[in-house]
Amino acid sequence: MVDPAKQQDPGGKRQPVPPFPGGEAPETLIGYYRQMALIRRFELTADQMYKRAKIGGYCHLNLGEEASVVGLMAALKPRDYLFTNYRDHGYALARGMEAGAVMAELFGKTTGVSKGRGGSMHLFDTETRMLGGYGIVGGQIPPATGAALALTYRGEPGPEAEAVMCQLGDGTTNIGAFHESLNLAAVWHLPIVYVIINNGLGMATTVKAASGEPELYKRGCSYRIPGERVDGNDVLAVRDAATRALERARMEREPFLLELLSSRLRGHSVVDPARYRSRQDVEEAQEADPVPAFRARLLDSGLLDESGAQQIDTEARKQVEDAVAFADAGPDPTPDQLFDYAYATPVANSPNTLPGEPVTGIPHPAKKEPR
Amino acid sequence: MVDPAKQQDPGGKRQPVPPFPGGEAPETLIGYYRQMALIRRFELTADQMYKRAKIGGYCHLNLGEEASVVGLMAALKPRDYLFTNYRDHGYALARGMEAGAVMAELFGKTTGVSKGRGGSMHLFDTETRMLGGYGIVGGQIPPATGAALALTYRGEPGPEAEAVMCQLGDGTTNIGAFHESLNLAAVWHLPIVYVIINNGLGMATTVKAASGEPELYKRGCSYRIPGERVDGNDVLAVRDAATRALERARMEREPFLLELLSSRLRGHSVVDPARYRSRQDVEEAQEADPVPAFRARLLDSGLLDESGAQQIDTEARKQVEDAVAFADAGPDPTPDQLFDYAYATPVANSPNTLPGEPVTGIPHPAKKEPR
Amino acid sequence: MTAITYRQALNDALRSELLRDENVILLGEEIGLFEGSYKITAGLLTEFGPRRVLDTPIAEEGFVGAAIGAAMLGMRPVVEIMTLNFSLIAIDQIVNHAAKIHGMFGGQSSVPLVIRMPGGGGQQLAATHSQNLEVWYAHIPGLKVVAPSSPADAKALLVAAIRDDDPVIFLENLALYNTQGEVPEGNHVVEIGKASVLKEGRDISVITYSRSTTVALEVARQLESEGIFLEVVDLRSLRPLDRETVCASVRKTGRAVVLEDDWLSYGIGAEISATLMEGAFDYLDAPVRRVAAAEVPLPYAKPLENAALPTAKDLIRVIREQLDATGFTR
Amino acid sequence: MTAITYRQALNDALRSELLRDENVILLGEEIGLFEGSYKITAGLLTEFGPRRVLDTPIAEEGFVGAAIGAAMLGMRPVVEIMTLNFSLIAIDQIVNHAAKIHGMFGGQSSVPLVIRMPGGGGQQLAATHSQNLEVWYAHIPGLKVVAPSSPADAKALLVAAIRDDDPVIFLENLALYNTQGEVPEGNHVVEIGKASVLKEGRDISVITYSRSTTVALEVARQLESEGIFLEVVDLRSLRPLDRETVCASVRKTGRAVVLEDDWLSYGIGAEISATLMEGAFDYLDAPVRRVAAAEVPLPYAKPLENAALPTAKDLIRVIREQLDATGFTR
Ligand SMILES: Cc1ncc(C[n+]2csc(CCOP(=O)(O)OP(=O)(O)O)c2C)c(N)n1
Ligand SMILES: Cc1ncc(C[n+]2csc(CCOP(=O)(O)OP(=O)(O)O)c2C)c(N)n1
Ligand SMILES: [Mg+2]
Ligand SMILES: [Mg+2]
Repeated sequence: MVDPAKQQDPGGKRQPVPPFPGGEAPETLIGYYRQMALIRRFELTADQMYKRAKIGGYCHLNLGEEASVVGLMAALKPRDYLFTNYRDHGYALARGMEAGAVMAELFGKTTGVSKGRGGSMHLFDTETRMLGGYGIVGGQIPPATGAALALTYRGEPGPEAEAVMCQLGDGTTNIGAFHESLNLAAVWHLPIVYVIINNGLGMATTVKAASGEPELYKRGCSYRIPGERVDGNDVLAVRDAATRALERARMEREPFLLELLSSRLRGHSVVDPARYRSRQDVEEAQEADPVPAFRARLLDSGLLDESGAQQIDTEARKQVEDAVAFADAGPDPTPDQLFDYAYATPVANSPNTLPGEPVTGIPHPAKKEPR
Repeated sequence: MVDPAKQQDPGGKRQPVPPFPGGEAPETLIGYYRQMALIRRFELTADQMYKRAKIGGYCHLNLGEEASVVGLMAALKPRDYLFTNYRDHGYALARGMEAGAVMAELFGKTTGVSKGRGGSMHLFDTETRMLGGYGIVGGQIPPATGAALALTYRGEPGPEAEAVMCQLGDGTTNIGAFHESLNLAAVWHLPIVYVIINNGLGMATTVKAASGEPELYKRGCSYRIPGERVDGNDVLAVRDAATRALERARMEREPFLLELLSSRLRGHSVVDPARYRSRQDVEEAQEADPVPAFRARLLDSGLLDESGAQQIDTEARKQVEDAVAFADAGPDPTPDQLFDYAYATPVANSPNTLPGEPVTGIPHPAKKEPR
Repeated sequence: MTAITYRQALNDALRSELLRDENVILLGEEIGLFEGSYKITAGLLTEFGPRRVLDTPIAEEGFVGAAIGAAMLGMRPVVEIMTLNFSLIAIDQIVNHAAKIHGMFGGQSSVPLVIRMPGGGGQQLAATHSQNLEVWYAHIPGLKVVAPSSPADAKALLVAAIRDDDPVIFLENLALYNTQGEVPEGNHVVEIGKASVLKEGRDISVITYSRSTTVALEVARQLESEGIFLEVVDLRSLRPLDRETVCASVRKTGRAVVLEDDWLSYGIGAEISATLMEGAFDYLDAPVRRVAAAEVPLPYAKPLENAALPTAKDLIRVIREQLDATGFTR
Repeated sequence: MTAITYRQALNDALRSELLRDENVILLGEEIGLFEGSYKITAGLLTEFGPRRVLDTPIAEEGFVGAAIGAAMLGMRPVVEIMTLNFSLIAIDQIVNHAAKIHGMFGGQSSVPLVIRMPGGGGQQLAATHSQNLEVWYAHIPGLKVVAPSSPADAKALLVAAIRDDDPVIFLENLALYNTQGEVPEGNHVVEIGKASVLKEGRDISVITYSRSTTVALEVARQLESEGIFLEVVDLRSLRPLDRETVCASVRKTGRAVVLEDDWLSYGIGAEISATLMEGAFDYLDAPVRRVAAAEVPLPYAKPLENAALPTAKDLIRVIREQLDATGFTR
C-alpha cells in the first residue's frame, strides 16, 4: 500500500497539479490533508491489526476514498445526520469520533463507539450524529430517508435547517431499497442527499456489468431527483458539490443524488487479494491516489512545506498508535453483559438464558403435587 | 356499470370517431370487439357472482381496461409468455383460455384453470403460456424477467423468437422488485416487454402522489430501457406499440417499457365502492370507456351494423352464461385432495396431517418396552 | 364499559395516541383517503391531516425502513402493513435493522416503532394472502410481538406498543376485526410479555392466541355443559413468551392442547409444547397435542380451505382424545 | 474414498451437475470472477463460461425471482445467496412465489430451483451477518429444506436438490466449509427427507443438524471414554422432517437433548421437542432439553459471541444434568 510520506515525489507520471482557488483558507486546506492522512494511516493500521487478529469479522477500508470522505464531511454540519454503509471508518473519524474509540470498536472493546457490539461495519455515535454504518447492502437507505422525514416534523426549511446525508456504494444502486427510498424522498420532498461512492466495483463486479445506467448520478431520473457526478479524488469539488446539495435539502427540502468517482486501492475487504483486477487497473488506481496528490498540491502551492507535511504525517501516525494503545487497553465485554441492550423498555419474561440453561424454573424430577 | 349494448348512442359527449387506418382486416377489428365485449360481460358477471357469494376472496376486474388487454394480447404470439398481476381475467380470456374454465376458477372448482387452488388472482395455463396472475404487488416481475432469461438459453434472436410480456400496474412501479428486475433485464439483454397499465390509481392513491416520475414510461431511464406511452383505450395503438416492443425483444433481445393510459371504471376490487373518487373523475372515466367507443367506431366505419354488433353482444352474454353454467356444474375439490400438489417430486416424510391429527404414529398410552 | 369491535378498539387506540403525543404518526398504504384496506384508520386522515397520517406508495421495504429512521430520531411511527404477507418485502428492514439497531449499536438508539398487520386465512384469499407467519417474528430477539385476541387487549396492547421504545410487531387477524367485546374506558393497561388465563378450568388447558382464542372460548362454553372444564390461556404476547403462566396452568390441569392457526411444523405450538416439556413434564398425564393448520399453501377453494384450517370440531376431538387417553372421569 | 472439504464437496456437486445437465445454471453475486465469497464456485466460470455461471448485480429479490421464472421454463438454476442473512431481501420471492407456484396453480408448473446459502455465527460478523434463520424456511410448505453436516451429505444432497423438481433451500454453515470428510466416489445418493443416525448409542440421544453435528460427534467421542454412549441423530432435512427416526432413537435411549445453533425460542429444537412430546412421551425418563443460542442480536465482540453461542461444554453439562436427573449408572 502506498504510504503518502513515501510518495512525495511520484515522478513523471503525476498530473500537473492545479493551484487552489482563491478564498480557501490555508488552515482549512491543511486540515483536509490532516484528516486524509489520519484516515490513510488508520486504515493501513486496521489492515495490520486484522492480520494480527486484533480485529475480526469483515473489515472494509476507505483506502482511495479519503478525498471523498473528507470532502463530504467538510460539507456536513454538526447538526446534520449521517448514515453510511459498512465501509465507514473514515466517516467516523472525519465526523469527529475519537480514533481511539473507533479502533476500540474494531477491537471489540466496551470503549468502542458501539461498545464492541457492532464492530467495523457498525460504527455509531449519537453525539456526532453518525447514525450507523450498516452491513446489509442498501439497508441504510430507507432509515436515512426516514430520518429526513423526521426532520420535516421538527423544523422549518432554511439555511439553519438540519439535513441527512446517506452514503452508499455503486453496486448498491441496483437494489430495491435504493429505488423505494429515492422515490419516497421525491414524493415526500425530503431534505436528504444520497451520495454514491463510485469506486468502480461492488466486490469484483464492475459498474457496467451491474447497472443498466452506469452513469449513476443519472439514476435519480426515475424520481425527478437531480444528480451530479464529481471527481471523488478532488476534496474541494466534493465538498462544494455536497454543500450545494445539502443547501438544496435545507432550503427547498428536496433530495439530491451525488456521485463521486474514486478508486478502491485494495481488495473489497482486508481479506480480499483482488486477483480479479488487472495490473493496469491497479496501477491507474494507485496513480490517482488522492492522498499523495493532495499532499503534493499543498506543497506545490506553497501552503505547506515538506517538513510541515511530514509533521502531519507523523502526527497521524502518532494518533493512530495512540488509538491502538487506547483500544488495547480497553476492557473486553464480559458474558454477564450479554443481555444489557436486549430491550430499551424492559418487559416481563424477557428471555435471558445462556446456552443450555433451562427455560423454566421447574427442576426435574419435580415434586408432583397430587391433583 | 356501462353495458355496451345500451351505449350505442352516447350522444353529444362522444369525441369524433377516427376512421380505421387502411389495411386492417375487418374480421380482425370485429374480433377485437368480440373480445372486448366478452371481457366486459365476463367482468360484469363476475361482479354479480361475487355478490351472490359464488366467488370469494379478492376479485379485481378489468373494466375500463378492455382495449389495453385486447390490444396487448393481439400483439402477443402464442409462443410468447405472459405474466400479469391479480387483475387478470381479461388477459386469460383474450389469451384464449375457455371462459368456463376461468369462471370455474373464480368459483373454486376443480375444473378451473388453476384447479380451484388459485382463484381470481391466480389464473394460470400452461397451454396458452399465461404463467400466472400474481397477487403480491410486483411479485410477477422477477419471475417474468427470469422467464426471459430462460428464453435466451433455448433459441436465437430473430423474428420467430419467443418473448415475454410482463404486465403491472402504475402503483407497482414504486416497489423494489420493479427496479431490480428492469435492471437485470437491461444488463442481461432480455427479450421482455414490461407493460404498465396506468389506470391512474393504485387503490385510491394517484400516480402523482406515489411516483416521483409520474410519466411512468420514462422510468426505464435508470436502466437505459426505452419507453413509450400509448392511449390504452385505443386497441390498435396498443397492439402496434406492443408489437414493436416485442419485435425489439425478439430481434435485438432488449427490454422495453410500455405505458398504457386507461381508466378503472369501478373500485379497486369488487368490494370497493370507491367513495374517494370525485364525481368528475368517474364521469370522465365513463366517457372514455373503450368498449362502447370501439363499438361505435366499428358502426361509424360501416364495418359492422347495429344488428351485427348486437349479435356479438348477445354472443358474449351467452358465452358468459355458459361459462357460469360450466363453472356451476364443476365439482368442488374435496378434502382428500388437499395434499395433491404438495410437491412436484415426492419425498419421504412429507407432512400430510389434517388439523388435530397426531404427527407421529405413536399412540398414548404406549406400551413401553423395557430398556 | 361498552362493547365495541376489535376494529373500533384499534381505531380508538390510534386516535388517543395521536392526540396524546405529537410524535406519533401513522404510515401505510391506503390508510388515509381509503381509510385502510380494513378501515382500521377510518376518520384519522380527516381528523389529523396528512402530516400525521401518511399514505405511502407501494414500497413496503421503503416505508417500513423510513419509519425505522424516523423512530431513531424520536418519532413514534405506527406502520400498517396491509397484510402480514406483504411484510416479507419489508422483512430485511424489520429483522436486520429494527430488531438490531438497539443492541448492535450498544444501546445508543432505540426504535420506538409499531408495525400493525393482519394475518390469517379463512377468507379465500389464497396461498399468498392467507399466511400466519407470526412464528417468524416471535423467533427474533430485539422484537416484541403481540397478538391480542379481544377488543380490550387490542386497545390496551396497541397503546402499550406505541409507548414502548422497542419495535413491536402488532399482529391482528382478518377474522377478528368484527368481533365485539367490552373495552374498559380510559387507561386500561396491559403489559407486553404477559399471558392471560381467560377462563379457569381444572381438566385440560387450551393454550392459544389471537383468533384461535375465540374458538377455544367457544369450545370451553360448549364442553362445560358436558362437565368438562377447560382452562383457556391466551398467550397475547408471543415474544416475550410468558412461559410461567402457561406451565402453571398445565401443572394444574395435567393436560394440554395448543390451538394455533399457523402451520404445524415449527409453528408457535412447537415452542409451547417444548416449553411444557421442560416446565410441566412431571405433571403431564398425556403428551401435549397441537391443533394447527395443514401444511399446504392454502388453497382458494372453500372446501379445501376449510379442510386445511383448524376448527372448533378439531379442537373438541383432540380434547376428547386427550381425556380418553388419561382415563378422565367427570 | 478420499477426504475432501465440505467446500470441495459442494464444488464437485455443482461441477458434476453442470456437466450432466445443460439446464443447470448458477446465479449469484460474485460467484464468477470472484469465485464466490466463500469460494464454493471456484473454477466454474472458467470451465463453463458466463452463460452457465452468471454474476448478478446486488439484487437478491430480482435474481432469486428471476431464477424462479427461469425454473418455470425448465431451467434448473442453482442460486447462491452470499449469506442467509441477505435472503431476507429475497424472501418474498422464495416464500410467496417459489413455495406457492406449484400448489397455487394446481400443479401446472414446478420450480426446480436450489437456493444455497451459508448461515451461522461465530465469525464475529455481528448481528446482521450471523443469523440462523433456518426455522423460517423449515416452517414453509412448498419448500424443501436441507442442512447437511458432512462433505459426503453436502455433495449427495446438493445433487439430490438439483435433480428435485421443487424449490430446495440448501443451508450451509460458514464454520463447515473447511471441515474434512470422506466422500464416496460417483453416485452416492441421499434422499431428501431422511435423518441419519450418525452414531449409535444407548444412553442419550443428541438430535442436531448442520454445524452442531460436528460438535455432537466430538462430545460423543469424548464421553464414550467415560462410558457414556450418545446416539447422534443428524436431521439433515429440516423439511420434510424425519420424525420417525428422531422418535425411534429416543424411544430407545429414553433421554434427549437437542443441540442447535439458532435462537432458542421458536427454533428448530422446539419442533424436535414437541415431536418427542408426541412420539416418545411414554419413553422419556426426563424432559427433552435444548441447547441453543442466547436470544440477543449476536454481538461482534468475541467474548460476547462466545457466551451467546452453544458449545461442546454446554452440551456436556446438559447431558450430565439429564443423566443425573434420571439416576444414570454406567
Ligand atoms: C443485501 C446484501 N447483499 C450482499 C451483501 C454482500 N456485499 C457486501 S459489500 C458488497 C458490494 C457492495 O458494493 P458497493 O455498493 O459498490 O460498495 P463498496 O463495497 O464498493 O464500497 C456485497 C455484495 C450484503 N452485505 N448485503
Ligand atoms: C406487496 C404488496 N403490497 C400491497 C398489496 C395490496 N395491493 C393490492 S393491489 C394494490 C394496488 C396496486 O395498484 P396498481 O399497481 O396501480 O395496479 P391496479 O390495481 O391499479 O391494477 C395494493 C396496494 C399487495 N397485494 N402486495
Ligand atoms: Mg463500489
Ligand atoms: Mg393502477
